[in-house]
Amino acid sequence: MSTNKLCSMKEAISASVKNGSSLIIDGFTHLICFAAGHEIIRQGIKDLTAIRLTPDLVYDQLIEAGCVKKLVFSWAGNPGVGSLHALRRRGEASSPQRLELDEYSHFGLLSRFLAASAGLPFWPLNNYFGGDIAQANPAIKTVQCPYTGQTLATVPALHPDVAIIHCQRADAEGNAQVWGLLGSQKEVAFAARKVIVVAEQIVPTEVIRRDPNRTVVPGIIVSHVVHEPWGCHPSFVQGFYDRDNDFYVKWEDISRQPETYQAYLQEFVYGVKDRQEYLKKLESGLLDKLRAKPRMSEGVDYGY
Amino acid sequence: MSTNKLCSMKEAISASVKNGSSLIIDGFTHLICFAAGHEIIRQGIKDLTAIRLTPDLVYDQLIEAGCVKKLVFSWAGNPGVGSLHALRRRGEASSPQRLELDEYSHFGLLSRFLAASAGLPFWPLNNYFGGDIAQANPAIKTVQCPYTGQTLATVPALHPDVAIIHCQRADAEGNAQVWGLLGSQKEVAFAARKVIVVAEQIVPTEVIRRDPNRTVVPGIIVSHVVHEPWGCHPSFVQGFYDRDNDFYVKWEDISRQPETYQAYLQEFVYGVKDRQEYLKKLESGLLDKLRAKPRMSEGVDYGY
Amino acid sequence: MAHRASQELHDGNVVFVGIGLPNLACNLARATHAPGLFMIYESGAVGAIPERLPVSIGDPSLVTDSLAVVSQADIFQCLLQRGHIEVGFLGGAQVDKWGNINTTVIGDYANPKVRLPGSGGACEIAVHAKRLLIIMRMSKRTFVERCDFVTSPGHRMNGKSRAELGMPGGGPTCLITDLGVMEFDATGEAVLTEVYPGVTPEAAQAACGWKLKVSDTLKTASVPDDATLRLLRERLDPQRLYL
Amino acid sequence: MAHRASQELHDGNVVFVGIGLPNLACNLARATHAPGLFMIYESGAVGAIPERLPVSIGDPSLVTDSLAVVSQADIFQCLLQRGHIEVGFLGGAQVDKWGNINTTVIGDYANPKVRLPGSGGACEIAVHAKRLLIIMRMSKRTFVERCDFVTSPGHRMNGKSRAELGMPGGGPTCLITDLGVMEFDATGEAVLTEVYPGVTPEAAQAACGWKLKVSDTLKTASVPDDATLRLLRERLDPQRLYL
Repeated sequence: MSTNKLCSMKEAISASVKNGSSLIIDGFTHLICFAAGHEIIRQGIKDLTAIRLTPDLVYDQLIEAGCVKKLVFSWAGNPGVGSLHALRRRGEASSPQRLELDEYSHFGLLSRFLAASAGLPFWPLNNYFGGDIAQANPAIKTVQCPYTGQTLATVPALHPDVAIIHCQRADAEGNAQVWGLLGSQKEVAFAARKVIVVAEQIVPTEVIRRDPNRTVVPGIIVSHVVHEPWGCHPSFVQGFYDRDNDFYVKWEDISRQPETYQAYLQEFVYGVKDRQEYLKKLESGLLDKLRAKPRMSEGVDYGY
Repeated sequence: MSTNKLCSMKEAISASVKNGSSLIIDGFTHLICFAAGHEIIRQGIKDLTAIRLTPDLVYDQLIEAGCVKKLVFSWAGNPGVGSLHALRRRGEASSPQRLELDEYSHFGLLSRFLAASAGLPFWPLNNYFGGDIAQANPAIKTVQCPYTGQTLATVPALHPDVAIIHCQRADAEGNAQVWGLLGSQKEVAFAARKVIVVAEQIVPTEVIRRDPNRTVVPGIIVSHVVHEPWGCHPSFVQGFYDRDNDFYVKWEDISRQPETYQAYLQEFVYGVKDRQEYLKKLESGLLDKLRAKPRMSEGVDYGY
Repeated sequence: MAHRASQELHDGNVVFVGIGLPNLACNLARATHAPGLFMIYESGAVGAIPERLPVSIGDPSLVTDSLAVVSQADIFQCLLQRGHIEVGFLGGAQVDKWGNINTTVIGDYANPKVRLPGSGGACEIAVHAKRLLIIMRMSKRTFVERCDFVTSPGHRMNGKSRAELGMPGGGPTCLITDLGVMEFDATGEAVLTEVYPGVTPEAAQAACGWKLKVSDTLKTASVPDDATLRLLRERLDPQRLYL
Repeated sequence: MAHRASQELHDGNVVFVGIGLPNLACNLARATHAPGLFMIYESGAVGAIPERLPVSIGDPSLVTDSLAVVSQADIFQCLLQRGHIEVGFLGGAQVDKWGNINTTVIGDYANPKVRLPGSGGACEIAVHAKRLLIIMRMSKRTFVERCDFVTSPGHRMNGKSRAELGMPGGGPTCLITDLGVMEFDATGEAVLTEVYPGVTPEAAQAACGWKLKVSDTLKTASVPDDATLRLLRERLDPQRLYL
C-alpha cells in the first residue's frame, strides 16, 4: 500500500506535536534537525517533555523560547565550546523558572530507548555502582540476574509521543536511509508512538530498494515525511554539509545574555516563515563553504 | 597496530577448535560456511557443543561424522525440503547414541547471543507463556519487571568458545563487511571468546574504510582470517553465488540412509584435502550456473 | 488452501511470512487482491518483493529490491515484540481445538517417537502477532485432542486463557485446512465455519480428533478460479514445491 | 598535559576517546609513538583516523575512513560493557583522592550552585574501562576532599572498594595534572609520583584540597620536545582549541 506521507515541516509539526507532548529530535552531533526545533518554536508549542542524550543548541533554543517543561537528558553542553545557557539559567538554584530534569548517563538513557524499541518494559545494564546518578534518579532501579545472582541496574522503557528523525534520503513512504554516525536513530524511531522523517533528499522507492541494508527506519512506522534540505544547519549531514563549527563557537557569546539570545531567536526563528527563509538569512557564501567535498563509496552487488 | 591474521582454513581450525569446544558456524540460510564444517570433520574433532539457530546440512554432517556431543538450536531441518536425518537418527527414542539437545525458539537462542554480545549475564524477552518450551528447558527462567511487575522470560548469556563468521569481504585484520541477510553474525561474533572470519574476498583496508557503515565485525575481536572463495556452497553469498537449491533437494535422498550419507562424506569431505579440491569435484558448469548475475547498488557520499 | 489463505490477507497488512504454504499464499495475495501486502521474513528481509517463489525464508530473492534488510534481533525485538506484526502465519504437525500448535516432537519430549524441527520463530509469532492464521491438512493424527508438545500457544493452555497469561498478541483467528475453514469462538475454541464444495461437516469431523463444533451458518469456502489456478501453477510455483 | 597523557597510550591500545584534551592526547600519540592506537568514539566511530582535530566527538572527520561506524547501542553494549575497551580517558570539574569524578553539579543536586553538563558516557567508561586516565588542571576548588556529586566512580565510594561493589573495570590508573602526575596505590588513593620541572611537591599540595600522598621516588615528568610542541601547535591544534 503506497501511501504518500510527504508534507511541509509546518504540517508535520502541527499534526504531531501538541502542548504537553513528549518529543525527541534525535541526532548525535550528526543529523540534528534544527529546522524542526525552529518550527516548534514558531508554533508556540508549550510544556514539552524534551528528550535527548545530548540536548544541543536547538534544545536550548526550545528552552529559551519557553516550549519546554521537562528535560530528559544525559549530557547538556555545547560540545567542545561551553554551556547551554538557557538551560543553565533554568537549572541552577537561583533560577525563578526551574526546569524539571530527568537525568541519566548516555548508556542509561539509550537503554530507555532500547527497552521501548524492543517492546520491553525495562532494560538491564551493568552500571551505576557506587556513584550518585542512581541515587539522584529514582527511576533507576535494580534487578537480580536469575542465573548469577548479580545485581544489575535497570531503566524503564521510554516511549516519546513523537520522534523526529533526520536522514540523508527517504522515499515518500518514509523508508529512511542513513550513513555516517547512526546515533540512536533506529532505537528512538521504534521507541516512539509517532515518527516524522525529515530528509535531505526525497528519492524514488527504487533507490531505497537498490541498497536495502542502508535503511535505518522502515516506512511502516513513519507517519509524516518532510523534504528539508540543509535542515540540520549548524549541525551536519555526512556527504551533504559539514558542521558549522564557527557558529557553535559564536553561539557561546550569543547565548550568554538573554538579550542577545532573544534577538537571535527574533531574527532567525520568529523572523522567518520556514527553513528556506532561514537559509537566505545566512551570510553569503556560508553554504558553499560548508557543502561537502565528495568522497563516494563504491556500490556492492545485491545480485543472485 | 596492523596485524596480519591471514591463514588457511586448516590452520584457523586447528588453532581454535579443540575437542570439547563450543562452536558456532553462523549464518541464517545466507553465509553458512560449509568449508569450515568440512575441515572440522577432516580434523576429526570430537565432543563439540554445536550451536546455531538453524543447524543446517553442515551441522547434520558434523553430527553424522561423530564430531558433536551436544546441539544448541531452535529449528533443525532442511528448509523447504525435509529433515536433518543424522540428527533425527540421534534424536529419537530408538537411537543408541542420543545427542544432548538444548532447545529454544529462534528469539530465545538469539537472546542468548544478545546477552553475551552485550556483556550481560542474561536477556529478558516477552515470550514462552503457557507453551511447553520453557517447561522442557530449565535454562529458561523468569524475571519481574521492577516498574510494571510484569513477568518476563529470561535466557542466560551464551559465550561460544569459537565463532566462525563468513562474509563477503574482509581485510587481513579481520574487519568484515556483510550485506544482504545479516542473521545474528554481529551478535555471535561479539558473544564468542574467539572469532574466525572467512571471506569470499580479501581486500585492502582502504576498501573497508571507504564504506565503514558496512562493517559488521571489527578486526579487534578477530583472531584468524581465512580467504575461502565459494566457502559457503551449497549455501549462498549475496552478490557472489546463489543457493544451490537442487543440492538441498537431493540431500534428502543422500542423507536418508547412513550408507549413502557416509559415501557422500567419504567423497566430498574426507576425500578432498581442502575447499579447492571440493570445488573441483562438483559437476562441471555448476559454479557458472550459481554465479550471481550482477545487481550493483550505487555508492553513497562519505565526504564533509 | 493457498488460495483460501490468501483471502485472509488484506492489502497493506504487515505479515510475518513463514516457510512453505504461507509463503505461497502471501505471494498469491500480492499477485492478486493485495499488491501492497507488506511481507517481513524472520531472516531479516522487510518489505520483500521476491521475483521468484522463495524456496527458503532466507532466499536471496527476498533481499534484492526489499525495502530494508535488518538483523534478526531487530526482526524479533523491534518488529515482532514491539507489536508491529499484524498477521502471523503458521503450520504444524499437530493442532488442538484451542489453536495450540506442535512442531517439536511426537511422543514424549525426553524420548520422542518423532523428532520434528522445533519452534524456529513460531512460538514468538504465536505470542505476538495481532492475528494468527494456521494452515494445515486435516487428519485424526494431526488434529488432536491434546498436542504432545505445545510449541506455539493458541487461545487456551492448561486451562488458562491468553488474557490470564498476559499474552500480547491476538491469537489464532483462522485455521485453514484442506476440507474447510475454522474460526475461533469467544471461548477460544475452533468452530467449523466453511467447507469446500462437496465436503460435509461429517467428513470434516471424521478427519478431526476432537468433537468439532460446527457453525449454524456453515458456508461454502471459496475455491480458486481458473486464472488463479494458472497463476499458482504456472507462475508462482511452477516447480510444484508446495502445490 | 596532552603530551604527558599521550605517553600513557601504547601502540595498539583500544581507547575510548572523550572530548577535549583526551582527544588531543590520543591524536598526538597516534602521530608519534603509537601509530596503531585504536580510537573508538562514543558517537559510533570505530578505528577512526581523523584528518583534522575533531572539534566534537561527533565530527564528520571521524567517520570518513574509519574502520566501522556502529550504533551507540553497539558502542555501549558490545564494545564497552562487553569489556573491549582497554583505556578510558576522562576530565571533570571535581576529583577526589579516590579518583571519583564530578561532572554533574557544584552544590546540592536538587538546588545546584552550578549546573554542569552531566555524565554523558563518563560514568560507564569509569565503570568498564580496563584502565582509566584522568586529565585535569589542579586547584583547591577542583581537587577536593569530597566531590559534591560522584558522576564517575573511582576506587572507593562511600567506603566501598570497586571489588566490593562488583565493578568490572580497573578504575583510574593515572591522574595527569598541570603540575604533575598521580598514580593510585593499593588502597586506591592518589599518590603524587611525578612533577613537572620546577614544580615542588609543596606547590602541588597547595593546589590540592586533600592531604596529598607523595611518592618516595618522586620523578620529573617528561615534557614535550620542540618537535612535539610544533606538532601540537602547528598540525594537531592550529586553532588552539585545547592548547
